[in-house]
Amino acid sequence: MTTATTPGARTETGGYAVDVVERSDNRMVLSMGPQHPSTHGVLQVITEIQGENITKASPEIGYLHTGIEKSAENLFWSQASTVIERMDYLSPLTNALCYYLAVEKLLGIDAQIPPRANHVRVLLSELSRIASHCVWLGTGGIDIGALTPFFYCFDLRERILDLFEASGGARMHPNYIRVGGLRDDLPDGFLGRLDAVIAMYEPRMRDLRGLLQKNPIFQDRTIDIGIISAEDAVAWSLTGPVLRASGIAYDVRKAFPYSGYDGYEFDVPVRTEGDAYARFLVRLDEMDESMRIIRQVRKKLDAPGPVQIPDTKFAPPPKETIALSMEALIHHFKLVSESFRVPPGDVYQAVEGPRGELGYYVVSNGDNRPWRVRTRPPSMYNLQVLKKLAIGELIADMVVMIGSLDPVFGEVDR
Amino acid sequence: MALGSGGDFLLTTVDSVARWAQASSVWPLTMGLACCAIEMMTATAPEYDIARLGSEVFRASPRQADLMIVSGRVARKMGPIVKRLYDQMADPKWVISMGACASSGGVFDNYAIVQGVDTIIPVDVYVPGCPPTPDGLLYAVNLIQQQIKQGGRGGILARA
Amino acid sequence: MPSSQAPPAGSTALDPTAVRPDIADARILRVTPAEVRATLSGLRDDGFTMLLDVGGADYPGREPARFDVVYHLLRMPVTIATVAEVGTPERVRVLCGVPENDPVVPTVSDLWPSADWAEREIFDLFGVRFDGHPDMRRIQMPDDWEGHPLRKDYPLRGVARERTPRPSFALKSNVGAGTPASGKTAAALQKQIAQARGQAKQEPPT
Amino acid sequence: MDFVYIFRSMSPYGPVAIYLAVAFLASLAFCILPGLVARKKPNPVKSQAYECGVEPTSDVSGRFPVRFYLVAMLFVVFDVEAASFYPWAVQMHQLRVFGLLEMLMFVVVLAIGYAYVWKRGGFQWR
Repeated sequence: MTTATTPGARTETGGYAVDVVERSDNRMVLSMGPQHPSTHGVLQVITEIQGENITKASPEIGYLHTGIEKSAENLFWSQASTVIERMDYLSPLTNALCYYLAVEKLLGIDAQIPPRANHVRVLLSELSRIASHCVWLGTGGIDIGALTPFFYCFDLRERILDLFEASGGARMHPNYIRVGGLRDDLPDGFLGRLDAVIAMYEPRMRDLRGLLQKNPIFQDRTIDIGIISAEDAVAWSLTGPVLRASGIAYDVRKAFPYSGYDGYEFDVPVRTEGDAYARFLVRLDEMDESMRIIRQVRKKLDAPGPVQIPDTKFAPPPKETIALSMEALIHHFKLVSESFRVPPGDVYQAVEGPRGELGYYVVSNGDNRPWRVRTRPPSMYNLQVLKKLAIGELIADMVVMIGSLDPVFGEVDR
Repeated sequence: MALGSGGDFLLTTVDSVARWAQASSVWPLTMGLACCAIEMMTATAPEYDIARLGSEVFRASPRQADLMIVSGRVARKMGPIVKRLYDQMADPKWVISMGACASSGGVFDNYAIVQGVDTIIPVDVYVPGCPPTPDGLLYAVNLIQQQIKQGGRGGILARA
Repeated sequence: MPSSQAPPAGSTALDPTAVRPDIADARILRVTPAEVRATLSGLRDDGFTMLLDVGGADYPGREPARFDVVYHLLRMPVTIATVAEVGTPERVRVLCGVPENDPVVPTVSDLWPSADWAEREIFDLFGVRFDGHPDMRRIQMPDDWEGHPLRKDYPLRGVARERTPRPSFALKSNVGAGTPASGKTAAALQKQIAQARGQAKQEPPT
Repeated sequence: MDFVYIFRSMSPYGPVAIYLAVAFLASLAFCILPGLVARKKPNPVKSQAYECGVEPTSDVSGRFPVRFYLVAMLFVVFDVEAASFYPWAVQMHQLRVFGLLEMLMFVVVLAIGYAYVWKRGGFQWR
């Protein structure tokens, strides 16, 4: 029975008919659809299965397309970070940081960012990397049936979100990074709470490793599942933990250091097997490396210092000076009403996000709004390799593969 | 529930017992869309623990769920699917529109986002915030429970 | 938030991609659709094994080629490599100008399988067709969607809702939205960058 | 306290029969009553098959590979085996060595079947 409806055409009841492929022997076309407990978001994988084996898998994305890049083109330069932060909602600060680094490069003030601002930016990036890996480990464990790590991970993430709330004001999208540095300095009780998180991290990580790392069931379900060779990883342009689990140690923090990352010593965890278990180990080691960086940043945060470039043409003047000096008031009003202008040009700025190389290709034509903000979405390319990996595997293994690739659909669908 | 005069039996209407049972086990449907889905998951995590309200069982299929939490922005491609899931849920059913994007399109006033999920399906409780804190979601589930107990939809005759 | 339904009127959408030599973030090549495949396969054999991203951009005013298809390449070892062997890989940015009347570019999804979805997205959001692509259909928008949303002449709030009035309280920006800085402002901006960069004298680009 | 008297006259299996009858009737009630009492609100989409929110892609009447039934049969066999441990476990002390040996024989017989299926690849899905 072949029904060659055009793929995705709307049917009369308003649903979406998918392309029903030729059915020779007892194959079945199944839509692991947008609403599915273990697709880590709104992913639809149209799988042609023979019993439990998958013979053809074609992921369909776009179910969370938010038109973020179009919205960014209609907002001021500093307003655009509101929508851009909502792209990768597991590590919003990494998105904002990458976008603002690109804008600062266009403005030519990237060398002037005060050191304390860079330290806090590195601290926030590493904290959001740990928080994002916690969500991945929690939900990935549930896919395999391990419920306990979910509670351990989200409790650790809760402590980190408290830090974001204390510094930036909001748990998930604090909008704390601005052009030229930060919105304002860290609150005074912040460093004490940071020490509490650093102290709590080590025992919690030992529990998490104890729960899963040598667990035979977990190992059976993840070893030799979704093997990606180094050559395939480069051909499918995978980056981040997925690439490093296949043996190539490409980390943007080492290759193109930004925000003072070359000042910290940390190493890049690499494995060569390239299967789901290797990706699991790489991400766990990466969380330890992030904590190592956080300890080094913690020492540097004691010294007070400015967190914003003094040039009030780009960064709003401190609130208390507005009532005093006429010029500060004018600058403040000009920035709020029509924002600053960025000289024309285009730039590609990359940052090492939890999912891989997150890049922003920002184009400006001298206007007070970005002309084009193109995002290089690491999780879209990491997810695309599912087409090749899922052939011949069991459906249960495909769920493990999706979890190990760690896609975030705000970023895949933009 | 009025205490019986005999003292040893509780006399109450069957309807309020049904409403008490329905209110204390409002099972949500796993339909996480965007950032609010992460806050919904955090609501089930130990810190906020939606299990205290009896709603920690997130059913994957709409047939077994009676509360749909639209958590996140609804894209135009996802709209018909949300409508279809709502139709396939068994009555009586309730809807929480979690977050600004689900309630009104939020910061995304553009071509790709449905400007408020109430243009597609009837909504019972709107939760403000972008994303709302898990406390906001717990309070929304409380409001749903109050709606059930105070005689809205539900009860033994399941007036839809 | 300034209301800008129509594209910035009268903006001489100058080609910003060739103005800033001072941002040395990648080697930039400008090609035409005819030679894009040759350049890219040449670069691939030359060692640029990873096609990081294929992006699109729309410059409505620009005469020879309205659209830009931007290929980001990265030199990456193909075998097991440590951090030292990866070192600081070289980046290349290939800009392929595409005319407005027949926006067709040969596909590179056979050279790099990762280009498949990226090219589908550019077709979906910009309307630039890639001939030779195995599965040329929309990826982000529903399949029966008309128009290509990321084009500058596509209204922000979609065709259907374009005429709905913006809320009256929306701030009317007092600056002609989208007119690029010119004359004294442009000079001031450049002087500011020069001063920011600490270079004594920098001749502002025209 | 005349209730006790009635039970003594019934056969020892009386309470078991009552227990099974009540269990059966209760479960029957739970299945039938909601269908009768609840208010029906059919709509065309609700009657269609649920498939993750999209149109059902293929009718479910296709043929299933035999492996599904093989796995089901194996489960039934070993589930019944596990269930039959319970009565033995309750009376384990009274039965002492004789019960233990009897149970071991029971397990060994089933283990031979288990080994045979394992070698023939009944558990391998591929």
